[in-house]
Amino acid sequence: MYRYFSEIFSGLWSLIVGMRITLVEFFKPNITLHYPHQTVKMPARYRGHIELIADEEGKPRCVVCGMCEKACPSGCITLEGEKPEGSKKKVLTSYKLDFTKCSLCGSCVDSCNFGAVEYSKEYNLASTRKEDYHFDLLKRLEDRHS
Amino acid sequence: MTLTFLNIFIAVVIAIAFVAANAAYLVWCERKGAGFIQRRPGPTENGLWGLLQPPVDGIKLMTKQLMIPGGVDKIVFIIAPVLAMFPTIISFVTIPFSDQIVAHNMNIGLLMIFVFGSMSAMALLMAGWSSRNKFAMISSVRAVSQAVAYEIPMLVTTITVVMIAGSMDLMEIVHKQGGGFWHWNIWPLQNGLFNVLMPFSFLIFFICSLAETNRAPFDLGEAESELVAGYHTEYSSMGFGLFFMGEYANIVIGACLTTILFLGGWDCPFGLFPGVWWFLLKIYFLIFTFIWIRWTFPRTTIYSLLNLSWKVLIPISLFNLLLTAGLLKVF
Amino acid sequence: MIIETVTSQLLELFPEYAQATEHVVEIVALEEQPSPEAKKGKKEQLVTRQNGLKNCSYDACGYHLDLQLSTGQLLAATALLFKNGFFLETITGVDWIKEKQLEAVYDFSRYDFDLCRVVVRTRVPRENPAIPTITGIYSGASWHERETHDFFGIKFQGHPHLIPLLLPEDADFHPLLKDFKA
Amino acid sequence: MTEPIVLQPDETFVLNVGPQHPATHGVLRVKMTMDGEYIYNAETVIGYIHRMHEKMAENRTYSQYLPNLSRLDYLSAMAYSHGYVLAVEKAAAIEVPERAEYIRAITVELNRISSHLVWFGAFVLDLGGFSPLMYAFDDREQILDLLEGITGSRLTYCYFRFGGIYNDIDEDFIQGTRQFIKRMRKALKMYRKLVTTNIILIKRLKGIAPVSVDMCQRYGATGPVARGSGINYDVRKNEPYSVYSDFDFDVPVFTECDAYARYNVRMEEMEQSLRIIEQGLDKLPDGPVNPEKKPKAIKLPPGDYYSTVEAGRGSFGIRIVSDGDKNPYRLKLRTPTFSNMHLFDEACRGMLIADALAFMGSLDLVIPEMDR
Repeated sequence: MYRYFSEIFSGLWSLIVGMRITLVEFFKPNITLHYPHQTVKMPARYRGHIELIADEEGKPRCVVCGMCEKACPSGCITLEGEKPEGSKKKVLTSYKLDFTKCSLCGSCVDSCNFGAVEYSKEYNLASTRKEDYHFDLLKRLEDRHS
Repeated sequence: MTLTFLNIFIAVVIAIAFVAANAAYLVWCERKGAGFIQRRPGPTENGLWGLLQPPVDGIKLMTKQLMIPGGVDKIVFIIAPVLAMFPTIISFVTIPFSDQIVAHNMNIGLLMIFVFGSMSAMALLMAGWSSRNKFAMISSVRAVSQAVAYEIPMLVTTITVVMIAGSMDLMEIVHKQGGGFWHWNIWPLQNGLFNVLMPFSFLIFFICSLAETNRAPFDLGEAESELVAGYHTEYSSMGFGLFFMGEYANIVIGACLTTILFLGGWDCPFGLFPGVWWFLLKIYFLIFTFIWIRWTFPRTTIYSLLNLSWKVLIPISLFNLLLTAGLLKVF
Repeated sequence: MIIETVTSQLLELFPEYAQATEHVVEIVALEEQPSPEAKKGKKEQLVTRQNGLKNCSYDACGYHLDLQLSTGQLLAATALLFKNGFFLETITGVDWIKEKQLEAVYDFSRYDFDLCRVVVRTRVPRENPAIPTITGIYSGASWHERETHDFFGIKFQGHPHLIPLLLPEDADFHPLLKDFKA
Repeated sequence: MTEPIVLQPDETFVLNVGPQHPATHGVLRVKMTMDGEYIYNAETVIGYIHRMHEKMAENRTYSQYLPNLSRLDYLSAMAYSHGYVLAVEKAAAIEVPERAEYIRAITVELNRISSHLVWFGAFVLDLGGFSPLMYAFDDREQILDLLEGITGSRLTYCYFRFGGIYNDIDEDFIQGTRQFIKRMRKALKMYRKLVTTNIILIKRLKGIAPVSVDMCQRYGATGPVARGSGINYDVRKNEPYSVYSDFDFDVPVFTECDAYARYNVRMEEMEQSLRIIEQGLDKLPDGPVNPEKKPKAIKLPPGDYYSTVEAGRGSFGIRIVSDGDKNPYRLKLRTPTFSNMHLFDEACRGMLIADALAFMGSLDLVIPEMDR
């Protein structure tokens, strides 16, 4: 008999305690961010898709060693370069990133010994077309510097 | 005679409007309440504070295709949502909002509400049965056993109140509680009876109305994580909309009844500003409590629900009935 | 120590060595790990290991006992491990295509602090890979065996429900075989 | 409490829970043969998001396989990467700087808390309580922000490298973590009041879904499922790896064997993880986080290696069979949920469907990890 009533009362008390907590929460300010109207600032180390880094002249720092291409687990990087007449260094002619396959692991940046690629801070990437994610990074670099 | 019919007709139209507006805006309240409890703003995009959300939702529901899945029992399938909505609207006819505002007062008003209230369980059963969906089926069986289990303590507590008032007329019950805060049925002091169990009676009635309206924590019928959407899994468009409105209309009825039976109806606590607003204030406070409870507790299971009903609520309410009868005899 | 008990009990499975245990138990020490054979090339690897019990260095390879046995001895060994309170970590397979063999690997471990990890392996020919099921002893082997059947096509004889688990229901290919081409 | 009932095998119907069902948290299907609301028999069908991670391993180099590990269990990705890098480091005998190991332990424990928070919210949501999910996600958001600050991603971290980590932690992270510990302690108190002691939850979970020690042994259940059955088994204690032997923490063990015990184990575990993080921050040594000579192309000596770590859901084992090539010859991932979920079929017999789904929630399933 005693257990019966004590269970009822302790049960009721636990319910009241719970309700008090949610009532307190009710009057606390909101913690959510109104996404399209407000946005978060990406942290400095945010890993977006990669982007080529330019040197002082606006040319890509890339020396076409192909380490990133080899390191990429998903094979989303294809790059080409050619040796112009009379030059010792190769020059980058195309750097394509297939972002549909990229898993943002960062192996390419890790593997680059010349500091030629970095992460972009872009995250508002949405499209209904697959082709929008075949990035031509060289072109993007030129666009930024023109 | 014709005047009475006209009266009732107008009352029903007003009741439908009241129910529809309430149902629509209670959804908004629910979402806002849930939002604030969870520290987010709830609907905000449509209109000021998202106030246009309910009409927008209504239009969306109405423009959707009414799907009738193959293999269902068509007649029952179509009748069920209507049956979920219709009795609740009828019940509003006899609910007194204040001394003057009542569509048609009856001396058996309470009985009528209970009769129509039981019909909603039938609607759920019909919906679940006709849907040809195992989840819906389980859900409707649950809903019925729950409704039966909770009807009993609810009726027993109601009888207690009826005995105190000596009438089944809702007006009369409110009048008996007139005279201020301490005269309401919820307090042990009312009518010179020192019945200490009355607050518990109120609690029992409140719990039962939660269970009757299939609200959390007793929303076993539409236990989302178990039975997907329960009895209205197969319903789309306004079929679903009617169930939804019926649920909220039931909540309003439950709150109205609790107010009338225990919180003194439109009676103002300390003689301040008497009027219909006291009634509305009380029912909306109760509705807020419904929402508050829903967003606080997890769901019970069918056996703990039945255990609660048969082992706790029914014995206590029966004991209170006996005690009240004894006290009435003594005083 | 559980390692000694289990070792002595497991050795009873090999009656021919019962007297001379030192034939079977080799100690693979940590510094020996990158063994000279490994550097010589893969030819050396083809020498198939004899059935028997190997004491391994936990620090180097992550388990204490490495038992290779014939399919006939599997049930006895498993029952023995079950009796000693081991639980089944996982079952997997390895395709030794050069040796034309499939290997089923069973990992056992213990819940208590008397640490002992036992690896049981058994090899079957690639053409007709059949191994008795251990679901009678470890019920939890059921899914692991189904998975191994999916990936390697090893038939677990006596398994109550040997249908594809992770692959589609109608899968008739075994993707982890080395000669599998998608 | 359910009383034992006699089920009628000839009056049953089949209820198909999943692959799309709110309680399965992903694509898991359970074919339940029901007698009324009681389960007569259940058969779990998995493999809907099977991606053949093990075959991928055979076609990639060791370091190319790193990102895959965080796609197994997206909720505690750190622990799985940790298991993999430890396995490779052990086999290739790569020395790891102490600071890196401490940072690994701290991030793994942070990730464990975030994983348990998701479980907590989702579990209470399974039981019908919605708000705790939101509170839990609020706390989890702090962890994700912290981890995003150092790793650059929010969920599928690829933070660990062979021999070290991707990037050293900064002062912001240390301060933020200390603040988070304070906040989380408060939050855990709130959860205890709001949920743990709630009579409805207790009634719902106590005595439900017993998993006996014997059943654990037969199915190889590990992690909180085993610890809820009174088995004191935690890889961090039983086979201390990384720097876990430096930390002073308890392994919560409950002997009730029911869903409430499993619930309590995870709630306690969050507190213990906070203790570990606190100690880790206090003891954090200075120094480099990567070895002087970064290992580039990793080749393991031929052989067979096994390594285990305690992931969010139990012991995660990884077996690497190497033939000396730059790709693994065979790589087996032993995932805890695979074994834990397997006992569902046997344990749920005779249970009510509501209890069975509560049971499923208490197993803390992450389907991609089970299907791999």
